[in-house]
Amino acid sequence: MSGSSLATARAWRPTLPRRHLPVLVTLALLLVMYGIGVSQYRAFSNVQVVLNVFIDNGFLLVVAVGMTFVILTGGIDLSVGSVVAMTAMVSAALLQDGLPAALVLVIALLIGPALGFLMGCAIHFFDIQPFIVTLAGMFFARGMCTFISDASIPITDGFWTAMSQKRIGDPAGNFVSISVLIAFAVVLAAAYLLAYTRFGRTVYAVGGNSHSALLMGLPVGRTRIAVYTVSGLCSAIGGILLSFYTLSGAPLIAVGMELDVIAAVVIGGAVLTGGSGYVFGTVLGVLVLGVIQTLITFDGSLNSWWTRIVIGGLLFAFILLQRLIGIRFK
Amino acid sequence: GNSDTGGDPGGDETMTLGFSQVGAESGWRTANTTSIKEAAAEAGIELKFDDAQQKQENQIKAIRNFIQQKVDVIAFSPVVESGWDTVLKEAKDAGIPVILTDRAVDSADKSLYKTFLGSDFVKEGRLAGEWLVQNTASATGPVNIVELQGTTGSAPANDRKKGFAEAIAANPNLKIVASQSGDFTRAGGKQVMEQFLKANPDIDVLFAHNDDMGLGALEAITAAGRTPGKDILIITIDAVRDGMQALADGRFNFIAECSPLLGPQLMELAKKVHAGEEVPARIETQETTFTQQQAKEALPNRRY
Amino acid sequence: MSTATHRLRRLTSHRLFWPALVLVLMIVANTIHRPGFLAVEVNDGRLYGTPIDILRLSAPLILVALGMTLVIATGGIDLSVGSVCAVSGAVVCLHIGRSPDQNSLSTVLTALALALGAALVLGMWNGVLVAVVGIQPIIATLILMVAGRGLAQLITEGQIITINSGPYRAIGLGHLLTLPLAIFIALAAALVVAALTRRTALGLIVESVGGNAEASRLAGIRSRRVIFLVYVVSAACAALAGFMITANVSSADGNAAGLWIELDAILAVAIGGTSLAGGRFFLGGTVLGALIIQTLTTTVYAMNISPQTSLLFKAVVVIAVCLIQSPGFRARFHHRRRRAAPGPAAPHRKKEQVPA
Amino acid sequence: MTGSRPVLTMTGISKAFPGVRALHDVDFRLFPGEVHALMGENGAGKSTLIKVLTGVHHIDEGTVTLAGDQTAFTSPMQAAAAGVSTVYQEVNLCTNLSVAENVFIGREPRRFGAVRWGEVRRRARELLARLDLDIDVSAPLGSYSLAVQQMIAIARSIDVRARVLILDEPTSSLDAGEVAQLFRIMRQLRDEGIAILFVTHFLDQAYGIADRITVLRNGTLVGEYRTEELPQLSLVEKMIGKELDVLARLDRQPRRPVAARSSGTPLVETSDLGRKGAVAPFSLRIHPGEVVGLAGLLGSGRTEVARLLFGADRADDGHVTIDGSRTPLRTPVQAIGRGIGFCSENRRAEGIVPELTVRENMILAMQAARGWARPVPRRRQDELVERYVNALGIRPAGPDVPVRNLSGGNQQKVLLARWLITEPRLLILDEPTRGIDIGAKAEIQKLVVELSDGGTAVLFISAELEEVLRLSHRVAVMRDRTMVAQLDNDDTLDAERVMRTIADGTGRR
Ligand SMILES: Nc1ncnc2c1ncn2[C@@H]1O[C@H](COP(=O)(O)OP(=O)(O)OP(=O)(O)O)[C@@H](O)[C@H]1O
Ligand SMILES: Nc1ncnc2c1ncn2[C@@H]1O[C@H](COP(=O)(O)OP(=O)(O)OP(=O)(O)O)[C@@H](O)[C@H]1O
Ligand SMILES: [Mg+2]
Ligand SMILES: [Mg+2]
Repeated sequence: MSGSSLATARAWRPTLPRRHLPVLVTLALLLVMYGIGVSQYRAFSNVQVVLNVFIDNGFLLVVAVGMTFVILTGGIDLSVGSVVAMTAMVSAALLQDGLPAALVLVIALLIGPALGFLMGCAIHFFDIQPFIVTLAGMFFARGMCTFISDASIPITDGFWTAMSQKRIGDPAGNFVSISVLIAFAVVLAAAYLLAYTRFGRTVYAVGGNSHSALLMGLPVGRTRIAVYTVSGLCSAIGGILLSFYTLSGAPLIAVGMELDVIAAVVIGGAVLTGGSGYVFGTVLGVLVLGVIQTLITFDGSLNSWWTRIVIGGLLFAFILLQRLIGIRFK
Repeated sequence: GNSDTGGDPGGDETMTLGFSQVGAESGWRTANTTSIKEAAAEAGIELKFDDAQQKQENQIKAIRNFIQQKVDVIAFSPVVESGWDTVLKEAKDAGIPVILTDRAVDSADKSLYKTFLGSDFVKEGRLAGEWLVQNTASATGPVNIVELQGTTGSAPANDRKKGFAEAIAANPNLKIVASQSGDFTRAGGKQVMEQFLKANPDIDVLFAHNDDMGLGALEAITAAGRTPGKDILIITIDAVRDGMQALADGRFNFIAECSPLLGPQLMELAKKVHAGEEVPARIETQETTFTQQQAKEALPNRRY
Repeated sequence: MSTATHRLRRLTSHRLFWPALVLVLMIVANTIHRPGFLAVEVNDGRLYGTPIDILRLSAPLILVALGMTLVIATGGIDLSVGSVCAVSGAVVCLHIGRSPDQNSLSTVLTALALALGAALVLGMWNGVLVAVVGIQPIIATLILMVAGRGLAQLITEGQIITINSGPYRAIGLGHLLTLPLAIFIALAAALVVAALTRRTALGLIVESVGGNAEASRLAGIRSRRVIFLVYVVSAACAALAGFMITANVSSADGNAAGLWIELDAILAVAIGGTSLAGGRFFLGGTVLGALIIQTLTTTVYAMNISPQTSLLFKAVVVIAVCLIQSPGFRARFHHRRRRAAPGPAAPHRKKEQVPA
Repeated sequence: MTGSRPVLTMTGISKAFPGVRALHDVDFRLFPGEVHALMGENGAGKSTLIKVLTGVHHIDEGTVTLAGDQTAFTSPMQAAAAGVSTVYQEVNLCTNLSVAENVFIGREPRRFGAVRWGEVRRRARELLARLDLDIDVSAPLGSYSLAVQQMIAIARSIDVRARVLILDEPTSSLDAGEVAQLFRIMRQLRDEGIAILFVTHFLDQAYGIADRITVLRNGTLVGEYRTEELPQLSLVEKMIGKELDVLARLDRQPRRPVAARSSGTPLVETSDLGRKGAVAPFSLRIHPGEVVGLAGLLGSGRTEVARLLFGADRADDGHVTIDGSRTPLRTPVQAIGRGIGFCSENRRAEGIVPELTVRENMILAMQAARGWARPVPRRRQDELVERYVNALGIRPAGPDVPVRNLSGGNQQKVLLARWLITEPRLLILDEPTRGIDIGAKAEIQKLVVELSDGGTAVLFISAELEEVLRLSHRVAVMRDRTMVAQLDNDDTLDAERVMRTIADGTGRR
């Protein structure tokens, strides 16, 4: 007898666009921004400009994907920038010592997740706020960088150089780097993981309400530790990509990157309290930051402080529109 | 800005220079930027200026975008010395000559850039150290030195430390008793100096990696009841106006100059490079050192 | 004896006990390293010594962290405080630097008022973005974090503005009753904020909004107004801190003033026991947290820990502070101890069996 | 059934929270193929017993034996894996996930490790159909009312092939129809040999389905009884620990005359007040001292009416007149300013502030109305808090306990106290008796009568039609988000007529 009345109101209302609305709005705004660039600067319409955005932000993208996991559970990971730098430093230092590239890759890719795992454990078992734990992780990793070497270490290894300078492109001369392909692979894997596996769904559940998730019999602790490990892994991959990108390890590289990454994830529609957001949104978030940067370089008339003010202003305009249009359509 | 002005090679006569600056992290850097902008305007060169906010990533992005915009010459002050090969190769493939300013890169392939215009940080440190060795030659007992380093891991900090250490090795009496990073800022210099003074009762010399830290340390020294310039010799690097003033006032003892006024030299080079002329691979900025007396004379016509 | 153990237990279960213990431990370690660490001497009628330095240098951090505490209590976060420090410092120094008589009190007061006004505008901007437009606090304040520093540099034109103003210097370096004025300013601000929140219902309202915004709205609290307000307060606190930072070195550095102070402030708040998820806040804990952080920095300098390893040292201490404070960590130790001790015998008393 | 061995035995269970001894030396047995009701007052320890069993809390002392093996679960996940399926008190699901996902998360059908979404949705639809629930399973859970969410939580628990099914107050927001549906399924499961532990405050429900009853009081075991051997009255006595014929008194509560109340200027009058997608425009008058009941099925729009009257949602149609003059009611602040109070049905999301203490939660609305500059003096706080702690029997009585540590029923009482303290002229009570024990329920009902006698108007919403009829002067009937009738509660009105109205949308006798 109750079923009949329950069926009425919402049953046939299409729900899909509503859930994806923030992402769609972001996408639309991104296109508008790109359009503005094209209309203002002639060379902006080159395909390579778009490809460059990917080439230049590949590592950021990978790290942001890891951060998406963490933020989806309602946590935060401030250590990413330092872990990226540490991974690059470790790789450069080991390569300089003459270790084979394959071994260096393995070692470098283990350090990040190991640190992430430890941080996850501290957060879960000792119930310390993620912000503090990962801040300590950030100090630690940055400290390790200067500890390893206080000057930048160049990488001359053949494999690294090949990865760095290989151009995959069309006859017209447009190309992407291998890093971009790796970044795309990471994005796809993450999207699959989040949408189609138990682990991914548990990430959303923990972010929605971790207490409920616990009572629903979900492995909350394991998931929480896992997301920091994933974020550590993504940072490590990001670090490797960055070392491909710059062919060196520098102790002060990627300072403040965590804020860019968090900004990208949030602009992509994720909510910091957890439970809602998509990897695709994160990709858009990274692109937004990249396009803003490109617009500013293309302009080339801003001095240092105006650069900052304009970045802030563009960010503001973007977020405001995103928010207002989002509300409007809801 | 709105119109696309870069990127018509061989079109009209104006030449376009893409310049990627490190950031605006200090007064020195700002003076450097100003010098370049003014010189470009004067030389009739169209400048595409980009501020990388101390990030190498941003500089690489900027260079890529300069390539897309087909500027005539690219110049930049690298944030760090390594990691430029890939993007420089792209510039080379696009046929755009590159000039380094202020700081070298460590590429093995020297054909990736035309020339490097800038000062030598190691030399600055060495000059500072040499002056100290000369002026303490008469000292019999140990001379205790404290060092205020720049941002940990940054190139000027590393190099100035290195040059200074090399120079003072000449006199075994000279000993660095404490060395700590003051992050190139006045506040940092002051805070660190306060602790130096408490931990080491008999400091004879302060070597600061830039004027600002030295200026901060001045305050700490005064507050501790010592007289800067007399009780404690102060040696710094840069020679910005406030530092020169302190030197002229007798509160500093020696400054090794690190001149930011690269603009005119850079524009000249850019034109030559654009015209396809040969230029030397290394050009040093005209720099000097200042003692208190020289500072008094130079102060009235300092530009920054 | 049992009252003594009871009292001890009461003490150890106090919220501030563990952070305070860490602070004491750090001071002890320093004193062992350098016995003169705690020495305070009178110099020119002023107290002079490392403890005084720590207090003076922590004053700006305390100020920023006070505002941050309120923001965090509402479940927000304010990343822009560092930039606000820089902007307010720049405005003050610019005004004083341009005026003919830098030592005139009225000049300094006008400058302070101008800068405070500027900071309040920035605070309102944050407040509007968060409370009215509904942008997530971390992003809303990130905008100003980026743009604000640009603004500060715009004001100083990228230069370090050096001033020479006695009255202004006093904010950072002046003395009152032999102690640095900065300490009194921070203390006064702490007391004002404490009075404002604990003597009125503001504290309860803030905690309620942070604990459950929707429930608070339905209980008739104007949540938005409260949220707006805390960002303004935070900016005001940051402005005060900016005055101190610039007065301390008599110069405004748009780039370096207050750089990364937001992280330290958030850390201080968290060490003080306030949850970053919002809700309950503890001003006393925040002050203690700020002192811990400054002591940590000073320790690095005092022990002459090499710049290369000082961050590692910081990481270790921060983790130690948090572990020792975490109930989870202590419970684990408790458990271990309890399990080791012979547990009380299982109850043998049989209950009357009810028919099954 | 009697011959078999218990599937679950708990012996000598004790559990203490800081300052509270929630369980002390409690024994409990559960046999396969029985429905076993666990009863007791608010705070008696029912939920705690369930939580220590399923590993949410550590057991301080005592042993648990499940199917012959001694166990000590350390997390609900282990309990679930061992065949203990639980619906906890309060809906514990994730509102950000879809309905289907909430039902299946953690045990989704998969192929090669990938979740088969189509299958998840199909099976969720089937399962919900068993509960007579026909809703869009891909919509987020949060878009449904609490009652629907409760049904979904139940659906989740019964889908597992469990040995033991635990339901902690599953029926608190369900109406009679849903309860009947649930009971049908419970019986079915019982007949399949599943042991069911069922917590409820409704005596009829306990008697309607339970084979045996265990009674807790103040954290201790009173006893275990066969249902048919335990008269209702003595059950109540065992629960509250003294001889009190609450039930008898409740039943004797007379319906009061109507005419005297509904004359004069109404306190609140709505004219075509409505909100698109929520509730169709309605006109309702409430006079001072009048109790208006709102009847309707799940999701019929009762809560929406309440929220519009309180300004919690903004009306996009019509207007409200208070004391004869038109008044904007766009925010709760405005409503409170005009003397309206609203006790939400969703106490966890919209009611309590969990970190704050009992005292702070109680004075919150009053404080908000006074403004921040005028804190309620401590003495007055003590006075008020003490008064309502006693009046409503809130336990533990300490005013400085975080409200999060209170049992569900006691939290509800705190909320009620919050609004009573503001002395409203119109008090809107949305499911105020949900999860409240029988003694306290009688107290609340008495309170509503007293309020109304004292001139306070009450809008009373409850899933229990009996309760609505017992207290109201007038009953407004909701159906499909439309107010279809307003019936005077005279001698001719009974539950059946209200049901008929709900069914055909008219008030004809
Ligand atoms: N996490 C906790 N911390 C402290 N005390 C708690 C906690 N959980 C429950 N309690 C206390 O334990 C006692 C028993 O609570 P419990 O939730 O078991 O009651 P209940 O019988 O389920 O009541 P209700 O019918 O109201 O749900 C109460 O006094 C409650 O305040
Ligand atoms: N059939 C339905 N389909 C979708 N959403 C529904 C449905 N029924 C109710 N809801 C949602 O549940 C919320 C509460 O509904 P409403 O206020 O109508 O419930 P109610 O009549 O108070 O019943 P109860 O509180 O007993 O569930 C509404 O916000 C509505 O969106
Ligand atoms: Mg309960
Ligand atoms: Mg309802």
